[in-house]
Amino acid sequence: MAETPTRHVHFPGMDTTVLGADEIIINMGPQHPSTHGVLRVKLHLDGEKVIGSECIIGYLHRGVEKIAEHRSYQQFAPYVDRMDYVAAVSNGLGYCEAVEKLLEVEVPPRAKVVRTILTELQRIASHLLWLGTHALDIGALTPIFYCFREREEILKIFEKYCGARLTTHAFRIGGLQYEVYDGFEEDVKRFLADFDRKIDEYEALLTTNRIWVERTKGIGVLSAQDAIALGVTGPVLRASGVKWDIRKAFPYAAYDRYDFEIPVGSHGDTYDRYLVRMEEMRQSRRICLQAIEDIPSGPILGKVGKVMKPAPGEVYHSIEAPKGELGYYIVSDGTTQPYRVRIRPPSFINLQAFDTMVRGHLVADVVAIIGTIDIVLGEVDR
Amino acid sequence: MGTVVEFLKPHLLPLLWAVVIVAVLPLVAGYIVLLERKVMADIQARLGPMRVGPHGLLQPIADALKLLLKEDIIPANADKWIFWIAPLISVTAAMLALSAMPFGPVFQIADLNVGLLFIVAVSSLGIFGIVLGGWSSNSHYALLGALRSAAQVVSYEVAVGLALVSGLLLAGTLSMRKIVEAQAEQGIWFVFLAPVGFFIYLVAGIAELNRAPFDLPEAESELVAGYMTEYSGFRWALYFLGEYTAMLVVGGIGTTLFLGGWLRPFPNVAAFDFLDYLPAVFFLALTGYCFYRTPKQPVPIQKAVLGLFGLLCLSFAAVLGWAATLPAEAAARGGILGAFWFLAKVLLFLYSFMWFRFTFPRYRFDQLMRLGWHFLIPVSLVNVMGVGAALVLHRQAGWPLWQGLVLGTVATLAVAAWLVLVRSRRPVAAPPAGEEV
Amino acid sequence: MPEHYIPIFIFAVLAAAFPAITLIIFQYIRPAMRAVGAKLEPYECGIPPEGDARGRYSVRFYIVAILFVIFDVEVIFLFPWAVQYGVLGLYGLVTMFVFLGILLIGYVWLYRSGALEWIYE
Amino acid sequence: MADEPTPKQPEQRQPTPEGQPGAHETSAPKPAEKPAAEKPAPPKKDAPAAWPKPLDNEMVRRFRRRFGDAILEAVEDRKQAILVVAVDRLREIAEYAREEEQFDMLTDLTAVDWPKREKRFDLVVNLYSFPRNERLRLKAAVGEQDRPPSLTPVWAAANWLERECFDMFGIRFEGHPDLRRILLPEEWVGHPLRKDYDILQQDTAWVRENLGIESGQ
Repeated sequence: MAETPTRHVHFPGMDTTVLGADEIIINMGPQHPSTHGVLRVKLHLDGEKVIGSECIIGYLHRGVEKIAEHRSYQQFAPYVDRMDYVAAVSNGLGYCEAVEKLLEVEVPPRAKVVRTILTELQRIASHLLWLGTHALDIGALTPIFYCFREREEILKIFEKYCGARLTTHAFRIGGLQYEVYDGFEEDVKRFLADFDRKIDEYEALLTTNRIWVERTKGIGVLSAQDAIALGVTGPVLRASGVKWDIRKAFPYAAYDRYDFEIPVGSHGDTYDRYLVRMEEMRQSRRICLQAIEDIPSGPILGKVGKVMKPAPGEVYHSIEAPKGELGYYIVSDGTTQPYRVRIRPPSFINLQAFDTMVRGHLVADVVAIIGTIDIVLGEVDR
Repeated sequence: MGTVVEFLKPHLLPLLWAVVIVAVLPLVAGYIVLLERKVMADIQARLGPMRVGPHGLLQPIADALKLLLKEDIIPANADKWIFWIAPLISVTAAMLALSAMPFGPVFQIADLNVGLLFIVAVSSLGIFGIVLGGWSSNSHYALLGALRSAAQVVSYEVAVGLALVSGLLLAGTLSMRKIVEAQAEQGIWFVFLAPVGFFIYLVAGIAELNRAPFDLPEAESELVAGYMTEYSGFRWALYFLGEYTAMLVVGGIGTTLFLGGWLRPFPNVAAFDFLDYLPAVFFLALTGYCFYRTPKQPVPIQKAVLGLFGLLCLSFAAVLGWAATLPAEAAARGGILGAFWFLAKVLLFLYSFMWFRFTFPRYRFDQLMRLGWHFLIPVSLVNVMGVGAALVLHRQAGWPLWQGLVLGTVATLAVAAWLVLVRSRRPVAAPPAGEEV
Repeated sequence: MPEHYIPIFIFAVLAAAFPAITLIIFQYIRPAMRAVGAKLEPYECGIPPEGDARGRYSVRFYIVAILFVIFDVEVIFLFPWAVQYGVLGLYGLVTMFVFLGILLIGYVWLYRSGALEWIYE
Repeated sequence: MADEPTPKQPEQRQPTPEGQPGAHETSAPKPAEKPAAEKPAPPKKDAPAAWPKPLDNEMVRRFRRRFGDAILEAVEDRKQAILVVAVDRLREIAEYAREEEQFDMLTDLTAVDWPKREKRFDLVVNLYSFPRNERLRLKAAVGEQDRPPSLTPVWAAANWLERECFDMFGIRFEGHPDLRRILLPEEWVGHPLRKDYDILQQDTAWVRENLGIESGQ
């Protein structure tokens, strides 16, 4: 960490090594307005410059993986909603698909398409929340209200679909929990119809705003090499220039049926990550538009029994959650309860890159960088 | 006793005015907060305070009561005396600056011959309150906030001073009243003669106020609450009062020097005399709206409050209408209408402060310092030279004033553009090698 | 004109007394401070703070302070010049150009030496 | 697994009755130590116990050629490639996988506890290759006292993952730069994801001392 603080203030013609400030240790979090939950960051500062950092996590640890071992496959499904609680639908999709893979069950096409639509709406909702809070961290007070306005529309669709807004438990193993409600298509279409104008609205506030650009360009740079070495995934990886998206690499749900682009950044800085996520929202809208036009008819549930006893063995399945690769590694011993469920949380692993990104920046950038990684502590700590 | 009365006699009116300011200011600050919340709500597509009183009209009073009665916490390790006194310094300095502010030709506590200098000097004392408060709290966040605040205010003080000089060159006096009179004589507000100076004043003024986008000393997403972190209850409210009073002061200086103080728009054009009736009409419209909304309030108390507010507006309308009918020479006419216009212009300033706050992200500290030292100070230096040269060309060489000023402004803007180009070097991230799947 | 300052002095007393008196009066009205333990500690996001806050601070703040003294004095010199500018005329312009020119040279030196940069590499 | 005879088998294997997926199950001297999941259900019911199948492709052969005995087994489970490797050469194999086989990203690193096995933990390393768009899983059996090599020098991502593994299972990684608990408090006693750690169990002393409550239940 910061055992050897460099205390050089290079003021010309002066030996200033003796003038160095005392190293200050500041705790940000667990109770801080902008650590997005109960993250605790210990910062070693020279003046306002960060010379070292340490993330201290676990304040929200609930032992989700342990709980899984004591629940049946179906019983555990609602628990995953509580990990990334702003993207519960994505969590559920990952878990259901992993178990389906373990059971070797085929999901009917109708369920696949509806899953895709809901998951993409969830991605938009998650990115909207990110945008609002990230902008708030950097001091723009207004975008969050616009974002929440649109997010509300999505949550209303979820609520109408399954009765819950956040921890939805929208899917079940083998297909869907519920048939879509009457007017689902219209609701989604109405939301999508003018959503790109709403994105333009956010962009009008931020994209070319000089202060926003100065606050984000060149901040928290993560090179592609570093990103890969640190296992970073999702928008953070793509902003570093790696064109990789599980929806394309290992298509799941119904993603192979739709056209969409993977936005990539070139500098790996906070601004690029912002642009990548903004473009992802547009692409999500594009996927939804294609999917909503043509929802196949048919059953919504594949051939799964009431009692699920996967053959012994193991499976790793991952999806592209809004925050990155969300993986489930499930080991079955042939009983109704999973022997081991390992969840690969994107936030946890992306957060590991925080120290690399933050060094040499100022205190103000710390919040920008926490925001740009887009962590949810429920998922980091599980 | 008699001698004291004798001694105070010539100062009776200013004294009355002083008492009014001290008594009303907290209320005014409270309502500015309400206004800010309403403006914020409007910009953010929501309603803002709506619960306490009709349209939240009683919210400031409820807030004030709450803050007065809140538990008063002084941290154990704090320097008690300094902790106690620091918010008082902040408030007192800000209020004191109002003492030379000409709210109207008659509403002024003292017309000093060095008025502007006095106001600038006194209002910059407020920083002591912030620094001492931050230091005495013995908290990292508070200290960081205080130091940021000190460095920031000190840096932008220079730019503010230089911007003021460009206006002073045109006015030729430091007396606040005479500055306004100079604009009346010349028949033009100085903002049109020294636009660059006005702009620099506006930006640097916001920075001096520690307001967004320069609100780093209390940047809530970084420093929790900056220098106010350890303050709660009424002490915290005092800092707030100080901050909002300082907003009035900065708006007041800007109004006096650049926006013609208490003068109405086009003060010398008889064709615009109907503007004198505008204040009364404005308040009449407000009255009408209040009365229109009164029956629609759900609760009797809310009806009463809104009705009373309507009556208040009506009385304002009556006074302003009465003043407008007085002969032009009457002191009351100039005073009352002048106060309206002055406050209206100050509100314009306040609105722009709010507008900026809800539109812009926050600067980072080094960017803030760079903006101040690398941009505003050199530009304002050149601006002073430009205005000075234009005046000499006007007075000695007989050029029309506007020609010289346009030249000066263009030169200043050219320098500004050059500076922007020079400093647009950004830390560029090494583009990582892109990888494809 | 010292008598001009009498109202200001009285106003200053009023302005200082008003918040102080309110503070004192309400001290008796509001509930007494019952804070104990962590409530009395400086806020550091729920973690006991490490070290005293009043340590040595970055030298850059002192540099800014010194620069402020220099530049603000220049600005103060400009105020009387601006007031008397109508009288001084061309002479005033030339002298001030010389004065500001010297200031600008100093500014350029500071700029180039990096003293105005907040972060030194 | 249970049905295929793999050539290299360090210990004598017995087909486990419950068909546990531990790739190289060694039900030690077979005393009746309680099985992790008391479920003697014969797997014959779902007839095609198709997985795992032995895997033998070009990549596996390359690994075998390079490391010989250290590749204990190569199987495929639900179409996912798994290499079971010897833990003492894990680091080398990882380096080779990254450098030569282009598995440039460590997706995940975790463990599974099989308490009745002699080497009770399975260290599971999930790899991904960007150029080949392929996943590979390395598994290594680790005993309770073993100190498997840290993969942090190979993939920086392993840092926190190994800390989590240590936190939850008590596996001590050799050469890890900063092996501390990550999710649980530093002074916590016990490793919760071990099978013998009950779901209701907690470090009561810690809870009493630090939270000031009787129990966290």
